Amino acid sequence: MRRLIQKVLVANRGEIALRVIRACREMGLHTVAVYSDADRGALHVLHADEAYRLGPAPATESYLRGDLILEVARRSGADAVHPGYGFLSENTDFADACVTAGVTFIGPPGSAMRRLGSKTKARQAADAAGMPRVPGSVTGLASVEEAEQVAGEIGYPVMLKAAAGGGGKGMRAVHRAEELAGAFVAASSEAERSFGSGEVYLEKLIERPRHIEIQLMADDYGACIYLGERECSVQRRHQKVIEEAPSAVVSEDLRRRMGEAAVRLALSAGYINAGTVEFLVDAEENFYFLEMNTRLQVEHPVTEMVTGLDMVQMQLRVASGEPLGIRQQDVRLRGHAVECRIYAEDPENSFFPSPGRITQLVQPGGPGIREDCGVYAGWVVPLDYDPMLSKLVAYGETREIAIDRMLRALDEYVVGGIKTNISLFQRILRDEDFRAGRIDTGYLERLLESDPLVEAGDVPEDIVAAAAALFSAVATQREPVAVTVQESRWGLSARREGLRA
Amino acid sequence: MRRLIQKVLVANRGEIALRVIRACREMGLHTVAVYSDADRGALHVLHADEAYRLGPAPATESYLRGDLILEVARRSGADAVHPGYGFLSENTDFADACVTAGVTFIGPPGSAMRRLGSKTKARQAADAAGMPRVPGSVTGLASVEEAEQVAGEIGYPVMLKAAAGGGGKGMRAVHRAEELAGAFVAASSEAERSFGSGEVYLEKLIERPRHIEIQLMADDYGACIYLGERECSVQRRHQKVIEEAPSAVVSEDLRRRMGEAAVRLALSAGYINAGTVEFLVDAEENFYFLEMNTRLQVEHPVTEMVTGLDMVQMQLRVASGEPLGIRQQDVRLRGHAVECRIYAEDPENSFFPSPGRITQLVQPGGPGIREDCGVYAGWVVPLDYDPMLSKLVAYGETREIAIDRMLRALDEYVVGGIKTNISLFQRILRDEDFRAGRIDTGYLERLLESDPLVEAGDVPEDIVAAAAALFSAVATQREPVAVTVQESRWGLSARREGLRA
Amino acid sequence: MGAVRPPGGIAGMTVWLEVEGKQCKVELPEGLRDGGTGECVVDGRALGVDVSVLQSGVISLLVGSGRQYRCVLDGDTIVIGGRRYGFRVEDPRSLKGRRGGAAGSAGPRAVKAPMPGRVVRVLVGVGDEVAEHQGVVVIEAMKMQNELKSPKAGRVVKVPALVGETVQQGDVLVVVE
Amino acid sequence: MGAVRPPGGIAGMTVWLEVEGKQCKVELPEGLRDGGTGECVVDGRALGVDVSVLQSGVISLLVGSGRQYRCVLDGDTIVIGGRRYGFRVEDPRSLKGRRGGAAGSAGPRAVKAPMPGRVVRVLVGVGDEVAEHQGVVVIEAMKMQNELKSPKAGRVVKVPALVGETVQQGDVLVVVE
Repeated sequence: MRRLIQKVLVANRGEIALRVIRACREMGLHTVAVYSDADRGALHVLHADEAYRLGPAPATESYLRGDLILEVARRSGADAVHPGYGFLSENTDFADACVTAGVTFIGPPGSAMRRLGSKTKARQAADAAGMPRVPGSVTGLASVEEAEQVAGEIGYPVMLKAAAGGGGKGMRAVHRAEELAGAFVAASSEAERSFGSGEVYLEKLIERPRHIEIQLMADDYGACIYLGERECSVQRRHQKVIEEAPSAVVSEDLRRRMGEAAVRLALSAGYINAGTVEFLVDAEENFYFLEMNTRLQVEHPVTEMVTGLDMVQMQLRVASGEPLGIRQQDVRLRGHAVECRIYAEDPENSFFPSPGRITQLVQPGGPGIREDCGVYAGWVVPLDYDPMLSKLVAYGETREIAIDRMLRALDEYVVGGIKTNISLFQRILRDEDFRAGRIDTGYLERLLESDPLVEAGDVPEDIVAAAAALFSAVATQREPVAVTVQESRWGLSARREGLRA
Repeated sequence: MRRLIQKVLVANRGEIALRVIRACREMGLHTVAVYSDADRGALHVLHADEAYRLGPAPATESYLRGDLILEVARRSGADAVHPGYGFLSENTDFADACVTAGVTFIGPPGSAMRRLGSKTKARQAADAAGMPRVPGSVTGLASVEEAEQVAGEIGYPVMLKAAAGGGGKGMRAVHRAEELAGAFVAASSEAERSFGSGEVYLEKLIERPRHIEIQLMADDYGACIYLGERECSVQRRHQKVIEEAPSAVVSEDLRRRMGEAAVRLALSAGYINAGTVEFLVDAEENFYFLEMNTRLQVEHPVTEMVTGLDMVQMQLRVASGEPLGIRQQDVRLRGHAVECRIYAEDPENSFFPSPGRITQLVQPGGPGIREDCGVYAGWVVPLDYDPMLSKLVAYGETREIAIDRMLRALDEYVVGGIKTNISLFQRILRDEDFRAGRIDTGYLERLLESDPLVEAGDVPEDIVAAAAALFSAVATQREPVAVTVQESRWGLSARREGLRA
Repeated sequence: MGAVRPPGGIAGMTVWLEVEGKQCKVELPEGLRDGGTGECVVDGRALGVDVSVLQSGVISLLVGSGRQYRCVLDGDTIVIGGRRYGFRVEDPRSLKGRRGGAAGSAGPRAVKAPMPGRVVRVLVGVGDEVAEHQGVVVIEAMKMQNELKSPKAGRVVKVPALVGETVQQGDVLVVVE
Repeated sequence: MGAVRPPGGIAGMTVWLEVEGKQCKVELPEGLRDGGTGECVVDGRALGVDVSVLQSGVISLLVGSGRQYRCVLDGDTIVIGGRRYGFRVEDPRSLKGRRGGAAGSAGPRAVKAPMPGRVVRVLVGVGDEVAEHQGVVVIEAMKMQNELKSPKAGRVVKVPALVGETVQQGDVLVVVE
C-alpha cells in the first residue's frame, strides 16, 4: 500500500499553501508551488522549492484550473498534490484526475468524497449511519411546491441550503410560509452562480445553535480516530471568525458521543485522510449532523495546539500509505486554543474588503502564540481572492488564559496600509458573553447590531496629538507645510482666516 | 498571605524582560521597564506601560544598580520586581532590599537564596538532603595546598569551580597534579574579576557527563513540584547553546528520582517560586548534584512547551501568595521541544561577538514554532550586554519532528547586518550524533574541532552569481560602476588588464 | 494666550491637527522629530517628551510621568497599544482648496467604490427614486459581494457603473440628486 | 566567445563578481533588476530568469527549470534557503587601487579589532617575539572576552592597544613584523 511521495505540488495559495510547504519541508519532501499573475511574489511561492505560473489572477483561470495544475505536476515530476482548502479541495473530478495522472491526491478517495461531500448525499449517509440530524429534506428539492410541502411537515422556521455549497452562499432562513417561494428562488440562483449547481434542500432551523465540529483522521487500514471538537459558533454571514478547541460546553461524554458518531459516518463511506463532521448543538446538548468537509479545515491549528499533533504531517503520512500510528486512547486534549482569522476588511465600514500594499507589519510572538501568516510587509494583497491574511492562534492552560493571551497578541499586532478586522477581535474577546462562553451562531451578528462599546483607547489626546505632529513633521521635512512659531496665536488665526477667504 | 501585585517592575532587558512583560499583560498587571542609555529603543521598553532610564550603558551603572531600580519602583508605584535571569536575579542583597522597600521580589526568599545560591553552601544542603553529588570539597578551598590534598583524595581528573559563579567563569579542568597550582590561581583570579569573590572549590571531573536539570516550582504553603527535566549538554565554553525537554536518555524512573531529590533539596531550604537543580548524569545514569539556580532560567520555554504551563504566570501567582493549584500528578509531559539561543556572534570567525544594526529580519513562524525575540529590524544590538538576540523554540510530537521543524525554521530565518550563530545550529541539528542523542557536555567542542562538514549550499553558482549581479545592479543604479556590453570579451579583458597596469 | 517659545529659543514648528475629530495645535521644538528630549506644547499645555525614532513610521514616546507609548503610523491613523487613533494634518495653505471642494449635502451625491473591485449588479437606473441607505450597486472584491447604499434620498441622475467592469477605489458608480 | 547581446537588443549591464571565491562575469539585460523575465548570461552560459523584487534587498528568482530561490542580500553575502553565499563585486575601476593596497604576507601585519569592544588585556610588548596564532591582545564585547592571535610569527613592532580603552572595529591593536 505504500505510495512513495517525494515531491508535493501544493494546489493552493496563501497561508494554507505555506502551511503545507512547511510540513513537507520538515518531512524532507520537495515542494512545488503554483501561482497566478497576482501571486508571483506571494509567500507560498517564496517558500517553495519550485514554482510555476498557472495563469491570470482570476481563480477560474488559475487556481481552479485542474488541467493546468496536473500539467505542472507532470512537468515538475510531483508525485502528490495537496489541495489545501477551498479551490479544488472538494472537487471530485480533480481528485479522480489526479489518480488517473498517477499522482497521489492528499485527501479522501473520490468515492468517499462523492458519498460525503454533497450535502444531500451526506445526509442520506448520516441517516444510514444512525447519526442524528436536523429534520428536513434528504434530497434536493425539485420545486417550490416540494419545498412548501417539506417545510409544512417539519414546521417553520426552516433553512434553505445549497447542496453543493458552503460559506453561507445559497443559504436563506425562512420564518413564514409566505417567504418561502422568494427565498427558494434566491437561494437556488445564488447556489447556481456560486457553485454551478442550483440544487437546494431544506432543514428545520435550530434556534440559537452552536456550530461544533469533530476532526477526523483515517488511514488506509480502516483505522479512524477523532481529535476532539472545535467550537466555531462565532460567525458573520455564515463565515467563521473565531474558532476554539475545545468547546466551552462540550463535556467528555458529549465529545465521545459526537466523535464516535462522526467516526461511524466516515467508516461507512470508506473515508481516508483528514475530514471534519460539522454539527449543530442546541441548548440541551442535542447534536445534529450538518455536513462533512472532506478536506483540511482553515481552523485545524486549534486542534493541533490542544492535541500536540501535526495534522498536515499526518495527512502526508496517511497519503503515502502509512498507518495512523496512534489510537483513540492516545489522543489527549490539553489546555485551550483560540484562533482569529485576520482578514483584510474594515470592520468600521461594513466589513468592506481592503486589498492593497501592506506598508507596516508588526507581528506578535512569545509564549503560546502561533501565527500562520500568508503575507509580509511590502506585499500587495490582491483583490482576487479570499481576504484572509493570517491565522493567529493563542494557546493557554485555560480558556481564560488563551483569550487574554490572544488579546495581548492582538495589541502587539500592527498591519499598516490596509484595513484589518483586528479591532473586531478585540471587541469580541473583551465581550462578557464571549468570555462566559455564551455564544451561538447568531452571537456575532447580535453583538454587531448592539451599540458598539465606546471603549475608546486610553491614550490621552495630547499624546496622540504630539505623535501625530512628530510624524507629520518628519513627513514634511523636505517641504514644510507648517509655519514656524514666530507670531502670536491671533496672528496665526488671522492668517488662517485669510487663507480661507 | 495574599500580596496584592498590580504593577511589576521588570529589572532586566532583552527577550526575558519582554517575556515577563507579556505574562504581566496577559494577567492584567501593569508593567514598568527600566533601561540604560543603550536600550532606549529596545523591545522591552517598547512593550512596557512605563519606562525609566537607569543610567549609562555599562551594566554596573544601570541594570546592576539595585538602588536606582528600587528608586524607580518607588517613583512608579510598582509593588513587585521581577529580576529575570542574570543581573540582580541571584543577588540576595537586592532581594532583601526589595522586601525592606515593601516591594515583592518575584523569586525565592533571601534566606533560601543564601542557602542554595552559593555553590559551596548548596553542596552542604545537598548532602544534608541526601542527594548524590560529585565527590569533592564542600567548602571553598583556602589554599593551593588544601586543593592539592582534596584532589589527591578524590583522584584526578578534577574540576576547579568558582563558588559564586556561573557561565563557565572561574572554571578549570585539571588532569594532572602538576597543573593544579597554576589552574587554582587562574580560576580564583578569574572568579574574583567576574563575581567579586575568588572562592573556588574542587570536584571530581565526571567523564563525558550530560548536563540535565530539573525545573521546580514551589509555593508559600510547602507545595513543591518538578516540571520534568531539560537536557542542556550542548555547550560551548560552559555556555548552553541548545536545550531540550525532555532529555533523550531520561527514563520515567530516572526523572522521578531526580525530580524527587530536587524537591527534597528545595523543601529543606524553605524554597519558594521557580528554581532549577542542575545535575551531571554519567553514562550509567548516575546523577550528581551540581548546583541550584535560584531564578527563572533562559531555557524555561522548552519546559513550557512540553508541560503546557506558563512558568512566568506561575511565578507571578506564587509571588502574590496564591497556591500552586496543580499537583505533581497533574504535570504531564507531551511531545518534545528544542531551543536554539540565537546569538550575535560569528561561528565562522572564532565566535566573535557581532553587535550592530539589524538591517534585515525575516522571522520564522507556523506550526510548532515559538520565538522569544528581543530585537527588531532597525535596532542596534549594543556591545555592552549578552549577545543573545532571540530564543527560537520548536515543538514536535517526537524529538525527530522537533529537530526537523527547528531546521525548517532556521532555514527561514534571516538576520542581516550582523553575524549570528544560525549556521552553527544547522550544523549541530544535522549532525548524526546529535540526532541520535549521543551528546555530553564535551560534544560541541569536539564537533567544532572536527572538520566542518563541507556541506555547501545546494544553490548552483550561476544562480548565486545572477542574484549577486542583480543586487549590485540595483545598488549601482545611480552611479553604475559596471560597463555596458558593447565590446567583445577580448576587448573587455584588455580593458581590465589596462586598468591593472 | 501668546505663542510658546520652544526651549532654547530654537525656531520650532507648529502643526495644526484634527485628532479623533477634535482640532488642536501642536508646537514642536526643532529637531525633536529626529529623537531626543524636549517640550511639545499642545493647545498651550506643555508636555515633556522623550522621543525615540525606531524605524520609519515607528516612534516611542516617553512622557514625564514615565508612561511609554509605541506609536506606529499607518496612513491617517496612529496605532498605540493595539488601538487606532485617527488624525489629520490641517495644512493652512490647503484649507481654501478643501473648503471649495466640500460638497453640500443638498446637492448631488456620488456613490463611490470604497475599494477596488468588480461591479456585479447595478440595482438602479437613471431616473429612479431611491431612499437613503437603499442599495444601488453591488461590487465584488476578495470573494465578497458588497452592496453600496445611497447616501441620501433622491433621484438617480447618473449610473456610470457597468456590470462586469473593474473599478478602482474612488470611482463614481452612481450619482443621486 | 563574443559578447552576448541581451534580448531585444537593449543595452545591458555587465557585472564582474567573485562568488564563493570564484570569479565570474554576469551580463544582465537592462531593466531586469526591477523585476520581470529575461536572460542572464553567466560566464557565457545563458540562464533564463524570472525576477521578482519583493522588498529592498529581497528578490525571488525563478529559473527555467522551475526552481525558486528567495534571495536576501546581507552585506557581502546572499542568503538563500537558510544558507549564505559570499560574493564580491569586482569594480574594474577599483582593481588598481585594491592591488596597491594588498599587503604582502612578508611585511608587517596588523592585528585589528574584529568588532567594537574594550581592551581588557595586552599580552605582548614591543620587541616581543611571537609565534603564529599566539594570543596578543584580549578584547571584550557582549560579556565575552576574545583573544586575538598574531597572524604570523615575528616581532611585535607596535602596540597601540591600551588596556581599558574602547576600540572600534578595524582599529589596529598590535603590529607584528
